[in-house]
Amino acid sequence: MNQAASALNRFRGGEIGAIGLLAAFALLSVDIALHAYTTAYAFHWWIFAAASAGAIYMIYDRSATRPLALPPRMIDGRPNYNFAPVKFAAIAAIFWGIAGFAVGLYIALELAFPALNLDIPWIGFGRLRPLHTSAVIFAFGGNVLLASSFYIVQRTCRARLAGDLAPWLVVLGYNLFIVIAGTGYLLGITQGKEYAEPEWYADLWLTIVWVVYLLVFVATLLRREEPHIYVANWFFLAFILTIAMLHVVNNAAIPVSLYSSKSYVVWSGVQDAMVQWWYGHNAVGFFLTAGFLGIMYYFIPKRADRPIYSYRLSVIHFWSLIFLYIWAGPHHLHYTALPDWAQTLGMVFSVMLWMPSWGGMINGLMTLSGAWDKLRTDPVLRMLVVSVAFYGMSTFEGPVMSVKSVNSLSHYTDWTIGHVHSGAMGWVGYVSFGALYCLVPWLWNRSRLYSLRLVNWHFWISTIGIVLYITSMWVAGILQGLMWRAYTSRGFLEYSFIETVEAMHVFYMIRAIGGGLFLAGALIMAWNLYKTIVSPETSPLPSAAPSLAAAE
Amino acid sequence: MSLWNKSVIFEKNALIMLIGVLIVVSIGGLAQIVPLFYLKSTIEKVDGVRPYTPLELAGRDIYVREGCYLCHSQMIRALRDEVERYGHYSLAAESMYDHPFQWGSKRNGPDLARVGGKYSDAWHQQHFNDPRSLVPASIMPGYPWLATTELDYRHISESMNALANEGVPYTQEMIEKAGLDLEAQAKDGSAGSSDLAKRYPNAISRNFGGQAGAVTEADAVIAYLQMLGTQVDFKIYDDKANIR
Amino acid sequence: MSLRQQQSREMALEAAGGSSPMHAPRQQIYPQSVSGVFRNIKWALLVATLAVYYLLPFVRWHRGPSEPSQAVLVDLDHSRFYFFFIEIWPQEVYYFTGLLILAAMTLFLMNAVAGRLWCGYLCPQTIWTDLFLLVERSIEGDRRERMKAAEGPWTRQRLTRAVRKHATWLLIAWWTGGAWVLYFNDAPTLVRQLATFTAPPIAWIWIGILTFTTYFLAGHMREQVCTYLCPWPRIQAALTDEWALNVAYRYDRGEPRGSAKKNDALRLAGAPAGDCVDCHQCVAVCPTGVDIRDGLQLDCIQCGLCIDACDAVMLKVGRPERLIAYDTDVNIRRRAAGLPGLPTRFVRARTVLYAAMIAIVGSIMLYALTTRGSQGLAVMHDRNPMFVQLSNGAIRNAYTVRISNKNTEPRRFMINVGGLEGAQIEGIGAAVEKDGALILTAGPDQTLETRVLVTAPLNVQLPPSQNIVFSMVDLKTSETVKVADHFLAP
Amino acid sequence: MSPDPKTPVKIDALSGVPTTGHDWDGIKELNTPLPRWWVIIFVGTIVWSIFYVIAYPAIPLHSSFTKGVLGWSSRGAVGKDIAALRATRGPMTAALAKASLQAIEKDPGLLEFARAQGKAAFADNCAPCHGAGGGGGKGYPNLNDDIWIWGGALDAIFATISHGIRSGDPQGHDSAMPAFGRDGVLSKAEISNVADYVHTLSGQPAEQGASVASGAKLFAEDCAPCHGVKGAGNQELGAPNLTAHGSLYGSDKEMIVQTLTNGRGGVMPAWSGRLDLATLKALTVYVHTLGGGQ
Repeated sequence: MNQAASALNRFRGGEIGAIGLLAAFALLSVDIALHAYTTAYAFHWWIFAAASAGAIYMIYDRSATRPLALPPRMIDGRPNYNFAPVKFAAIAAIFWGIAGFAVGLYIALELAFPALNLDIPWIGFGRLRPLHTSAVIFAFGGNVLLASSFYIVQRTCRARLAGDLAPWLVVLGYNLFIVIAGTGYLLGITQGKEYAEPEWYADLWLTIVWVVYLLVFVATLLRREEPHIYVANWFFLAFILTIAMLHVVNNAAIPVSLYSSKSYVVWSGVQDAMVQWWYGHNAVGFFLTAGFLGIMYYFIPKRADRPIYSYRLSVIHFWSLIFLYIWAGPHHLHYTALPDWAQTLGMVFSVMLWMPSWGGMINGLMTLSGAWDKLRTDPVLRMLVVSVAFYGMSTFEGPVMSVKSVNSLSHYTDWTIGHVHSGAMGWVGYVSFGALYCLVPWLWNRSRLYSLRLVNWHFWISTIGIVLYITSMWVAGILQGLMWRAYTSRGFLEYSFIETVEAMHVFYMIRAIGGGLFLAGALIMAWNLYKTIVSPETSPLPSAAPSLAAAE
Repeated sequence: MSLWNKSVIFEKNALIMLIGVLIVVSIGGLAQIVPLFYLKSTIEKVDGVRPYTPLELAGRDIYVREGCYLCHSQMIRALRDEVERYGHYSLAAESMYDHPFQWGSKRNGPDLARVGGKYSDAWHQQHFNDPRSLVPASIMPGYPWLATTELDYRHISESMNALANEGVPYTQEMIEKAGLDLEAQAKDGSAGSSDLAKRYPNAISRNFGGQAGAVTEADAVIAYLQMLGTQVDFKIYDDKANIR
Repeated sequence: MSLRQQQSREMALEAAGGSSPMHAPRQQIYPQSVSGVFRNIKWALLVATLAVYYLLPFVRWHRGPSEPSQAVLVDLDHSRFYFFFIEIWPQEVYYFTGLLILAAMTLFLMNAVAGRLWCGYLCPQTIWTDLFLLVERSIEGDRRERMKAAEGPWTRQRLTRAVRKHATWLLIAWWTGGAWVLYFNDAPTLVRQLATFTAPPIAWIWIGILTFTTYFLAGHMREQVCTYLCPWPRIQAALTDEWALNVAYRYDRGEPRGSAKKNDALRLAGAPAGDCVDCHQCVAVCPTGVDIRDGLQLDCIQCGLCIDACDAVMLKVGRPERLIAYDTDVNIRRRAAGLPGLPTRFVRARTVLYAAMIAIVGSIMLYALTTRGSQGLAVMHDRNPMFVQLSNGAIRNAYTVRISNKNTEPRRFMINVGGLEGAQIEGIGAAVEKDGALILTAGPDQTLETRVLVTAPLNVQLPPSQNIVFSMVDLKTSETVKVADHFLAP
Repeated sequence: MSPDPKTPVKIDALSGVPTTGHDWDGIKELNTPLPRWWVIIFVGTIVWSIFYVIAYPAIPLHSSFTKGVLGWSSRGAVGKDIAALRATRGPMTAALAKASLQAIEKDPGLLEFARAQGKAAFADNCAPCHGAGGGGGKGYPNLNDDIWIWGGALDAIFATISHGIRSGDPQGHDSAMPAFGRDGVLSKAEISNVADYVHTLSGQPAEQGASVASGAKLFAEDCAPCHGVKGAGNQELGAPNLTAHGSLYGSDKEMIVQTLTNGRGGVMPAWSGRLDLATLKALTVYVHTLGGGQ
């Protein structure tokens, strides 16, 4: 009895509360699973139930071995950083990245060779494409953001991450959301909104996770030992907050029933279109731009060991970027049934966005002036620099494509796909790879990466991949746009639609080769990072050593 | 001087920055989204747009489920070649009951906004079964399981109820008779006492999927496709009145 | 410290002092004239590339009576691209993917061999800036004179010089824009139209845009394009490796720098003395205002002009040339460590890889270009109805067939259907039937659409879908294309 | 920002620019002013946007939105584009109106033009009944096959389109299949017999217990005047060929009985008042070249 009582005494208030909530949630999950209209939906609630049970077990198990008191925020006057959730997210990012690139390669091949759909429901293009986009944006990108934001906020605030269980809820909960969303797509559970395909229950779960993320982040900021908040954290804050707003509004839906996976979004038609692209464009603007700018603002100066080029530029470009970006959505709806006035606003704000976007590029690149020679010796820095160059290119191409007359040609074609991938592979991909190459040795206390040669190979291979991808998609898009609007000398449309599809075949093959090279590069990275983690040597890198290893 | 000094307040106080960011990122959305709800010109005044019949709605759910919107747009832009290729440019009114909208963003396949009535049912059936048996250069996946999977419409009235709560003008009667209406439409009006056509003007009922017996998913999808873009009569629609 | 750094430092110090400007004014760079090997190479490239750009539209190439006779022409109205003997149709635009890939790989290769060759010698920004600088120098004098004038008051002479300079710049810019539009229309005709003010408005608009961008970028933005705007320098810089040749200052030889006299004295005394006489000639001639002796930096476009400047000085002070020279990172490091330099390794994994890719893509393109058909055939099956039953019970399918003749003379083609024994083929409109096949005549550079009906023989068991093949034969050359389709039946 | 009074300003050794004095995990910030060109282009895009917003529809107001001083709208513009396209097609349209139908089919240019225009007009006007590709349906003839009720030659098609069938147009085709059953001309049994006979005309086997012979006799009396002795039909009278495979209303016996009992009289509108001559000719040529034209 005494033993049991003392065991109980070991629990903290938060842990008891968490166990209670989790138990209740597990019961609810089982109820829904038993009454679900479809087996696919039941499957998801069994996952929820299992996850809740697993979480309860983990909290219980941890309580037996952890020290009684909460981990101290400071040890010997130095911050006691909490890096365990960061490590988890970093590994998850590598895993999801490979998965997302692989699915992307497969659907690229499906477009070149449609027989690969195999007439199987789960792997048809329509179900795999959301899996690819979600896996690379939300699973890979999201985990990179979680890992780096939790790492950076601690180090630049010189404060331990707020919360005991909360950071784990964020990291594990977010990955649970990804599992639910991803398996849902394969099973045909989707609400049919691009980049926001997960159904209502997954959305609700993500909302909870995201609010906790915001709370953890802000609470850590409030704990900071530095008088000023570092610029990277401004971007992270704007990213977390705005994504919360976008997610909640865009996904507002009424479920058919508690026992049905199906829901209908409350917005309809033209208003839904506007809300969707307000969300969709700012998923790019805040998730893939603001968030990753936060990453850049830490890793480039850190890796180059140079000060940020211009504080003033960061102030101006931060505020103008977040103000202007949110207006740009309607440029996805040029010439549609969206009223002209909204289209005009979307276009002019996209054009005005050009310089604020480039503020980030200038700050990133000019930070390297004085450390330019390091590009020769440090392939990681090389990746970071090229990522910023790609950022500059796609944020120039974006405003160009938002101009109505250009958009009338480019929209609905593969030009858009090429544009997105020059941003996604070149900017988001490379800055993430750079961040991971920095983070992994730092987190695991390794003095260096397993092999810089392999980083070089990753870099050389994937640059060729990106070149193949982007050039083929540019030409494909422009060609298709021109063919659609081609007229014969007698004034009639020259090509039938299917002829324009036929013309895409060559490009789709080149694109698949490019995607394959990009994936190959990522596999090299995964191997390299794996070897870095398992290599026995542990002396920390002097310049970048965390002042103290995490206690857990 | 002053500008830089003032901006410091944000970076010294996380909560002020939080509020500042929230205000700054809210403006654009509010200015662009809210007027779409109150401006009368947003949705054109047209006759003929009605909510989906239960069968069409079930078909639309399948359309969403299979991710058709990822390759097919349902939005004919106000551009000369699109109007010539696909028909009259799409109106906002035509998708006003679409939760969510399915305008799409990429055309790996052609636009479907006015595909209704363009091809025969038989063509659609075979095209779903094996697209390349009809169009050798097609890159569309095959969907043979649609014709062999029975349509699950046990909860179709709940779906309509959810939509009704969102403002789709489904009456109580429509919701109650949903199952009957669905069967009636899929079986050429033969399923007993259904006033399908009364409740849903211009609803076509026939055996869309071409197979005897139970209602299949092919019935539903083809019924949905065959009504796309057919509701507005452009002979009486006034283009000039709805320029905006 | 480069000029840019100097200038930002001044501004920032001022800012710290109290008056806080929003932005930094730009400090003008006044590159000095120089002569030497690299300058000559650059002049040659400048003349060659500009000559190609300005004159190419006037090169004639006769293709036939109904075809344009301009060697290089982008005919947007008829969606054709002409390049000497090649004529590209819209569906063949995939060649441009090949060209883009080739261009990227060539740049990568150049980079692996000798760094920013593109930036220093070939980039339009560099070439036009060079041209504009030439104008500036010939009107306003060399570096010192220009700097002096800029510091002094606005005299009458300075004003007239400025007017002359900007007028000349605008003229060049205008001519640049004018040459651009000539690629999109018959050049002599357009020149006549422009001279008589009867050219289409779109031509004027494009000339206006290009006049502005040329004038603005080459006259005013200059090195700022390379330093801030262009993403290519970063990618290039990231793409070079330690074996690539780059313009570099040889520390081991140059340092410690000092006046020629002083260093000579030191040298005589056996004390360490560098070759660099600290004359700043390398900085004075630099178009981007960097000091190459500070090592590799992102502003450096590696044009080699500092090599020329330094060589001239070395000659004068009687020291060996190439204190500033193309060198590899490996050798710079080796020399710093007192080791002898190694010969440049041009054959490395990267150069071989890029060269191989260039060869592969190039040969694929060459193959595609030489074997490309001069005729096209597209077949579309009717979708509604998919087939019809005739009064005698026979099944018939209808197809829309479009043929294209990419040659410049009219041709006669025969269309046949294979794969369905005994099928009857019938053409509507332009097609003439002959011996169970269709004969079509297509004009030069034209597409022709016709409707083809295929009827299966009676009493043949037909599967729901039967593969058939349309073939199209040029009656003169027997060139053939085939397209597969289906014959559908109930 | 002017540097924090509490934090000492340091000058970055390499660039000579002062920092803001902060240090986050070893990262410092320079206090470099904004590049001028950046500010100029940024302001430039803003100024351009203001002009653009004034020129085009842009700002939502209380009950309307600013229309822009240029008066441009995407829907207005596409209307003009299409009108312009029509105008460029004008000469061809005029040529179409002038040429004879036979001449149109002989001239490849005119034919292509007529087919394209006919296709568009067909989709707008004819497809609702005859189907998108002229495939027809029950009661609506398939225009792709070689079965014609009122004739499939160019002139006959032109006449049918122009004046319609039972359309009220005085020049339209106007005859109807009598309702032999409803009007009491034939008894139910007789109708059944006739139906049995008609059923065999198109080469289908007779049904079990059919009295083909007596049906044939009745057919000769009541039907042959219009449909001909052998049932081959008469396009002058709009009497369908009963020996052909496939029939307008279906060819099973039940359908034939229904037809005999209640008669048939489908309606096709007259288009001559609604469509101009060129369009009528284009439609005629289009239908004729679908494949069934005689």
